[in-house]
Amino acid sequence: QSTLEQVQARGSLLCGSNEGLAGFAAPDANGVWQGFDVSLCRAIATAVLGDPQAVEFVPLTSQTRFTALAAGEVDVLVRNSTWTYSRDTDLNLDFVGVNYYDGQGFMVRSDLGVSSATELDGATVCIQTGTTTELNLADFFRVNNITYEPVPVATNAEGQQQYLAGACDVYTTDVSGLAATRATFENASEHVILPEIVSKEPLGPVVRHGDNDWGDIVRWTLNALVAAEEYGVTSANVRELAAAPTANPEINRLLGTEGELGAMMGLANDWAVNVIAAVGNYGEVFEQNIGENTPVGLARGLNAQWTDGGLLYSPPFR
Amino acid sequence: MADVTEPPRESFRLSQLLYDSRYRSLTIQVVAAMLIMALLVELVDNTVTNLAALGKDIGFGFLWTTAGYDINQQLIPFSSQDTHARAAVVGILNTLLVAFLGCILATVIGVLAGVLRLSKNWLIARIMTVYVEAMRNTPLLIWILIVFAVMTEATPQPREFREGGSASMILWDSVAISNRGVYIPRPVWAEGSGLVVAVFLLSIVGIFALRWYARRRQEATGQQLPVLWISLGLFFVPALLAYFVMGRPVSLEYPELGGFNFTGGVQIRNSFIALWLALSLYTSAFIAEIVRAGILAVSKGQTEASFALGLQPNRTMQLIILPQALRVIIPPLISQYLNLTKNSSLAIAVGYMDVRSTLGGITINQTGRELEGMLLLGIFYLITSLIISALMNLYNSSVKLKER
Amino acid sequence: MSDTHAHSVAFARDTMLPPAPPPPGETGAIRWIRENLFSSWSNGLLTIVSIYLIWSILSAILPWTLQGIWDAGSLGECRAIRDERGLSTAACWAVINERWLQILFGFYPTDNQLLASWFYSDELAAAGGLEAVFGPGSNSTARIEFIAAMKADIGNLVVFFFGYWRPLMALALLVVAVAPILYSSLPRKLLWFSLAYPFVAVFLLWGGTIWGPVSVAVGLVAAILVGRVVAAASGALLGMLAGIVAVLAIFLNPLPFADIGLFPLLPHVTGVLNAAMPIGLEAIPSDDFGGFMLAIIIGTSGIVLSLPLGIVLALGRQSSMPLIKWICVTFIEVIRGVPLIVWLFTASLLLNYFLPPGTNFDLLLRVIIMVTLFASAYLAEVVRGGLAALPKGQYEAADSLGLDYWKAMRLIVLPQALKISIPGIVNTFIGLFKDTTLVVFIGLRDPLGLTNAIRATAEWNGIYWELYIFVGLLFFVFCFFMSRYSMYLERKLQTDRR
Amino acid sequence: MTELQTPIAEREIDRSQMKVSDEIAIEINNMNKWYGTFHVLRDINLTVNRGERIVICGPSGSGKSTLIRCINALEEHQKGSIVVDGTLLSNDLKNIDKIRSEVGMVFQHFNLFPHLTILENCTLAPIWVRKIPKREAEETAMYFLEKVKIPEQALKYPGQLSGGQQQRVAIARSLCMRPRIMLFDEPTSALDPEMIKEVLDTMIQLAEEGMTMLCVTHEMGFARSVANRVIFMDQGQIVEQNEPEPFFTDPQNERTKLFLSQILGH
Amino acid sequence: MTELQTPIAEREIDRSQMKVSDEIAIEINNMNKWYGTFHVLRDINLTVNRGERIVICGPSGSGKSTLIRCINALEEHQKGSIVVDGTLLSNDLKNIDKIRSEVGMVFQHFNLFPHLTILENCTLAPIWVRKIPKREAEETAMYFLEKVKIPEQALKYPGQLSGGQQQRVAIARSLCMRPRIMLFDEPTSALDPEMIKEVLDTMIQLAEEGMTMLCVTHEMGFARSVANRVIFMDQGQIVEQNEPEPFFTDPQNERTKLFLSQILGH
Ligand SMILES: Nc1ncnc2c1ncn2[C@@H]1O[C@H](COP(=O)(O)OP(=O)(O)OP(=O)(O)O)[C@@H](O)[C@H]1O
Ligand SMILES: Nc1ncnc2c1ncn2[C@@H]1O[C@H](COP(=O)(O)OP(=O)(O)OP(=O)(O)O)[C@@H](O)[C@H]1O
Ligand SMILES: [Mg+2]
Ligand SMILES: [Mg+2]
Repeated sequence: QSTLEQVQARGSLLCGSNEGLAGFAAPDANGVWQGFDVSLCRAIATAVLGDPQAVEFVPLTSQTRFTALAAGEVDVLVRNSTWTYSRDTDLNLDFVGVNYYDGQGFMVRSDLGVSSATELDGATVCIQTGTTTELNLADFFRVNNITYEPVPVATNAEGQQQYLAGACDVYTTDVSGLAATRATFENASEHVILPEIVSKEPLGPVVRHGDNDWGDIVRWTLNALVAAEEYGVTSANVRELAAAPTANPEINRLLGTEGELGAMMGLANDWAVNVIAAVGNYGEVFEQNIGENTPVGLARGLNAQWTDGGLLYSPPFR
Repeated sequence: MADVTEPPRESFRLSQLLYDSRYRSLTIQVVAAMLIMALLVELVDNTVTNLAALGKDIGFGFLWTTAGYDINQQLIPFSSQDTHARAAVVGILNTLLVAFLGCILATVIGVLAGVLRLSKNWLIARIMTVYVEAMRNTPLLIWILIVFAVMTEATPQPREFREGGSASMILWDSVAISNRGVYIPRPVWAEGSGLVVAVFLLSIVGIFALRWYARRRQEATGQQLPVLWISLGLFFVPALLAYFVMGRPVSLEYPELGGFNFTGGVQIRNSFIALWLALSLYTSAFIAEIVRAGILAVSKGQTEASFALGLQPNRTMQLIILPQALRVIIPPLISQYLNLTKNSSLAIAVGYMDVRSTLGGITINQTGRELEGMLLLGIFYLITSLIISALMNLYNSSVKLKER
Repeated sequence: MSDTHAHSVAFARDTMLPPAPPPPGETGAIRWIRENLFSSWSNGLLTIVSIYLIWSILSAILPWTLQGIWDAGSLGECRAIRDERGLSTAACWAVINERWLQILFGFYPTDNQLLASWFYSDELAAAGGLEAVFGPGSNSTARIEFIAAMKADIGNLVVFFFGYWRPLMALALLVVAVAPILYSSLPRKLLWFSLAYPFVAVFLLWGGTIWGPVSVAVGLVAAILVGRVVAAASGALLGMLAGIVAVLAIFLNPLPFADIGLFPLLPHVTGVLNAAMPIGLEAIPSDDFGGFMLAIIIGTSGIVLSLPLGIVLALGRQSSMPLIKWICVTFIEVIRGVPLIVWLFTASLLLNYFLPPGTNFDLLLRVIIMVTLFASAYLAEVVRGGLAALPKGQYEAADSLGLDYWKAMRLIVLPQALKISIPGIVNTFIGLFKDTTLVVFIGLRDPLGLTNAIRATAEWNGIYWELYIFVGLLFFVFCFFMSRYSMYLERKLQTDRR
Repeated sequence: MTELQTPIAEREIDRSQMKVSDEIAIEINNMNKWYGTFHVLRDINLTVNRGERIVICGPSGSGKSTLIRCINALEEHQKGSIVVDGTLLSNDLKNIDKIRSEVGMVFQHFNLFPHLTILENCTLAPIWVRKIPKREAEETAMYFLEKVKIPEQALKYPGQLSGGQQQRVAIARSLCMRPRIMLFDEPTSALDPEMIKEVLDTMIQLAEEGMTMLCVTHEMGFARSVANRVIFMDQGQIVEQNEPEPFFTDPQNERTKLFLSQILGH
Repeated sequence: MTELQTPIAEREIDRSQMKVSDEIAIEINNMNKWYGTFHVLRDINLTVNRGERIVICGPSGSGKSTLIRCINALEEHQKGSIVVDGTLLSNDLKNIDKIRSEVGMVFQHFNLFPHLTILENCTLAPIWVRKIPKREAEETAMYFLEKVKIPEQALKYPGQLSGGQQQRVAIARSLCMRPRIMLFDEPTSALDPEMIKEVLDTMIQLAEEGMTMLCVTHEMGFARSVANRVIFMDQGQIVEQNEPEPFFTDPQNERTKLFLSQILGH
């Protein structure tokens, strides 16, 4: 039974998610999940099942996430996981795309007067265990020949507590995570994120190795969001654009008014329409959850469309 | 009825397998063995199939690859370039360290609380009851988190120790209690310090000799020496004398605030302290109950008999009550030690790098070898437990009261 | 009588002395204080030190607790209110006020239809009626908004009692089911309910069609019947075997080539029944379970399920058959030698490896399985103690009456041994219940996990004490009363035995 | 020791009923038993006819209990044969079951089931072993409880009864299985003097009804007035056996004499 | 009750040694004691001369144990005075210590120290309280163990001894402190009849050697043959005292009569 059939039979998507990272994935007071990663899950659910709410979020710790996916406890893992060589090959996972280009950074109090990570000799660094950041950190300090004292923490919340209490001078994780964390501080302005980005952290959805059809669906759902932004398709205008073929054949193929692209993946022809109507295009998702007007306040940066000098580049829908 | 002298030789019938007491248990055992084998085969087969489906194999080679991560508390040197195996050893040592110190502290607090719970002083007895009940009836994890939160939230940051900061070091500027841990001076051994250490060791030997001598003397003459005071004197005076005579060769390196942190001295990390304290406090409540029960188990008649013989209360405690109570106390006490050791795996809550966090946590996560990692981890705990319970059995059989 | 001489004077009393009151200072509060607080100067010192200790602890905690702020939307608001009131220290109980339901039940969904149709009928009508809001075609986002608004309006208490009636009812029935086991004065008929309770609880908590639990129960009963029939015909041993085979036949896939996985027969039966008579509750997936409820579910099912296993292990450990004994000892020692948290990680990381390919059950179920195995090892030791406490004469009397091993166990030995073991079982349960907090490490949302989730939100970022204290108190109250109960039982057993 | 003055003599004992038939109830041939390497029972030969009442006595540790426990298969013997009511006691569980349901046993410490009422104690085995309907089992139980004179205690628990009453319940419990042979292992030695009488009375009554009985006891009054035969055991062997009168008045073996002088001498 | 037939009579008791001197060993004046508000001892007046052997009897709960425990300062009294061997029993710890080392006490339940051998039980107090060298203490201990006729048990543990032997060890243990006064609190009531004899013999021997003894006991044989005086207590008061013969044959007080008729009547 393929994953797609399983999902359809079950009527809901099992989406491995973070246990709580503001802006990316966190349940609100009513237990409804919100966030950037969450939106991708909802998009996939819409594509496959037509209902953005038909998702079960399975919170996974950084330690359990890959095993959970490999064991089939979740259908797809969207939990700011870094795409690395060994994970892709040795762990038998398939990263099907990048929904956020990230890099590991450092956050310190501004009154420490530190302006570069290389000045952190002897500092105490809070770090989440079981992540690539741990390895990057070790590498960075070793290469720069400076010392540090790691304070391992299990969750972002704990890291934040330690950092704010001053139990560590530096908090390191992906810059997006840093920003998200800083956003919740009482005095966000008293903390700076240092300019060094010590690693490439392409975060993306993961599926099981060998689950190719399912991987296609996840990959192209993500691509659809990106492409929609590129072509100016938004949640507001998508129904209108989908009503009849437009002048732009790319849009037509994306929205199913031309060709039978949906059927190739075993989906309805208007799957992308539903997705965009339900969650919006990539830009909308970004702005709603982590954009500059949100408490997280991230700039698009690398995550801008290639047309705007970013890295987002959807292969053509044809 | 004919004379039956010998049971008639009957030939073996199949039903005997079930209805003959000689064969029945054999049958059952064979069936059980087959079932267990089948279960094991099934498990192994499933595992192999599942692993194959995931494209994994079983192997312990990962232990010899570079770990890549750093560990803050290391009893043996370790850097991120060392192997996973060494990281596991670092973790094991950390586990054993916190377990060992935890057992000691828990015993001290537990004995104190247990004895005080029996105090004639109503107030003290009540306070201890409250303490014991609060500890025993709340999950250990909550205590660990609370102690950790106290350590991080209620103690000053290192930067508070700067000029104009609100915190200052204690004990003549030698100890700093911060929310990153407690920094204490580190002894620096200069030339000649060997002698001081030697003198110190000798005086400890001397203390034992003294005790032995005091015993002999008492047996011979009945005279008792004030062993405690002489021992105390022996403990301090010769070493101090040697210290000054040798021109104070041992100096202390005091922790100093430099850069981000204190430098110099020895740092006892918060995570360690929190885990250690919480484990000790929690376990001490159980130990207190054990001690109390042990003392209560010695009947009142024993005390009365001792008093009637003219023994003083403290001698009664030393010679009559404690030796008897200990027999009752030690076995459950050791199983509490076992619990404490196992509970030290909750280090995960405070980021203390014990064996579960290194081998069972980061290593598994970095290498994806959960099967092998968990297996090794389980074996480590199992061996530790078995050793501790073997010691317990040894003790039990050695102190068993002689009965008719 | 000091003037009398022992040798010459015989003495006989002609009037008896009446009892006299003790001299002053020998009774009353003064004596009490003297005896209990100041019986010696060291005791007096201790008293003074303790009074100082109590005072300093209370003076640190009480103002903070009592001046706590109950009404605020976020930690920031709390701080503002505190400063406004000019307090130096104040707890922010508002977080408990807002989130206590979540700490109790996690993300277990409330029965919104019920709430809406009872308490919100006008607004429901305005929104287009039940069908429009909750029906199949309803716009999910709008529905969520409707529910949020409703809950905010009717208040947490109403939501607690009516929205969570399913877990509450399960809990209430649990009390009913456990009562006849703990109090032998209650009618024995109630034990039948105790037997049925697991199925009732599963249905209430997980919902779905009622035919699921019903057909499982019927299947089990059928298997037991088969076992008894065979046992009556050809002995207990064969009967048990037959029972086990029947269970396997009913519940597991009997045909290795039919690739339908677990429970091949039941889903079809259930499906048919459900189609014919659709009775059921809204199905709720295990992922939504959380909070204190999760601790109770894991703890209770762990103990209940581990009891039979623990008894079997204890009997096995006492067995005269070396192989059986050896197997049981190994199992018990291995389980007890390794910390629960390692077993939990095993459950979450490894258990699926050991199961047939394709089987997959949710984390909660796996945790319950692991906790059950874990508790059974501890229970085995408790039950073994009970078995050992039985005099040998009981076994001999049973033998001499011609009862076979299983009948002797069931009718004579176990009823007595288990009764002796109840305090131990309760203590094991307390331990297990406290240990359920460890599931937070494998991503289940127990109360502690929820404190993390709550702190992950912007409003309550940085709040610890209030949450820890609340969760700690929840556990304390529960465990304290249980431990008192087990002490009471112990005392009662002691006097019973005399 | 006060056994000789026990009040049995006060009661008219009707020996007319106590006929001994020619059928053999128990036949023990060359039976030997070891505990580990300790030879507890040595070459025991004993034939008990139906209706016989045999008292076994002997010093402590002489193997009396072991002997009667072997008859009930509570202990295994290693050599020789035991045939009870025509059934050979072997390793065959069916035979063991058969023998146990023919043979009732009363222990020194009663061994009542404390969690069951008196009535339930008595009906348990009939219901579960003989598969008799509950109603019927209860009727039988009440019949025997009346026989031992405590029908009014039927709904109490053993813990609420005195020792003598408990022992009588134990006897009734055995009788409910309608055994053809009763074994008693020092049934009165754990009782206070007043209660001994009650139990002995019950046992005498049983004897009068013709029950085959093997009784380990030092109640010489009982032996004299009821037994057909007294067996003296020492060091695992049957040293002497005889009818009660000659046994007590004119013991042949030295050891028997010594023993009798001890227990009767005080 | 079989006390009157206890085998004391069999033994020739040598009363010639049992002289009573004029020195006062214990003097109790108007002593009162309360447990809370319960008045256990009421106006006790008692003078014991050196060498006197006093038996105290009375119904259960009459305060016998309490009285002799007060003499040993195991219980505090609230009014009146107790002077032992010229030392006033007050709150002064030194006096208490002095009195305790002069007065030996033997308990109903022996209270031997189970973790020490018999020898260690006997040498413990001499070594730690009297500060006697171990060798010497052991010699004394063996002397007294021989006196109570169990020297061969010296290296065993109390758990390995019978009750009678244990009680004799307890007596020897007290004697090792060379007390001038011995208190016995029902020393034989926890023992089986055969063992009572052993212990009583030992006590008689002590009496013969002129030890001052206060003994709570119901062994009337012992009282008759050894005591100088029998004291009867009831409701915390001394109701009657007299020499044994007149006490038993001609009690004055109603209560005494009642009590004696009860314990002797059987
Ligand atoms: N389970 C056993 N294992 C080893 N030896 C045993 C066992 N049971 C009894 N014995 C020994 O076998 C011998 C006979 O025991 P048995 O109980 O039959 O004696 P008895 O004549 O009934 O004595 P008593 O009058 O004390 O009941 C004794 O020496 C006893 O120590
Ligand atoms: N510690 C105590 N607290 C309160 N009351 C006590 C205490 N000890 C004894 N009593 C009461 O004091 C009274 C006298 O007790 P005591 O033990 O002296 O009696 P006794 O004459 O020795 O009786 P027995 O023959 O049963 O030993 C009894 O009523 C008893 O209940
Ligand atoms: Mg016997
Ligand atoms: Mg008394």
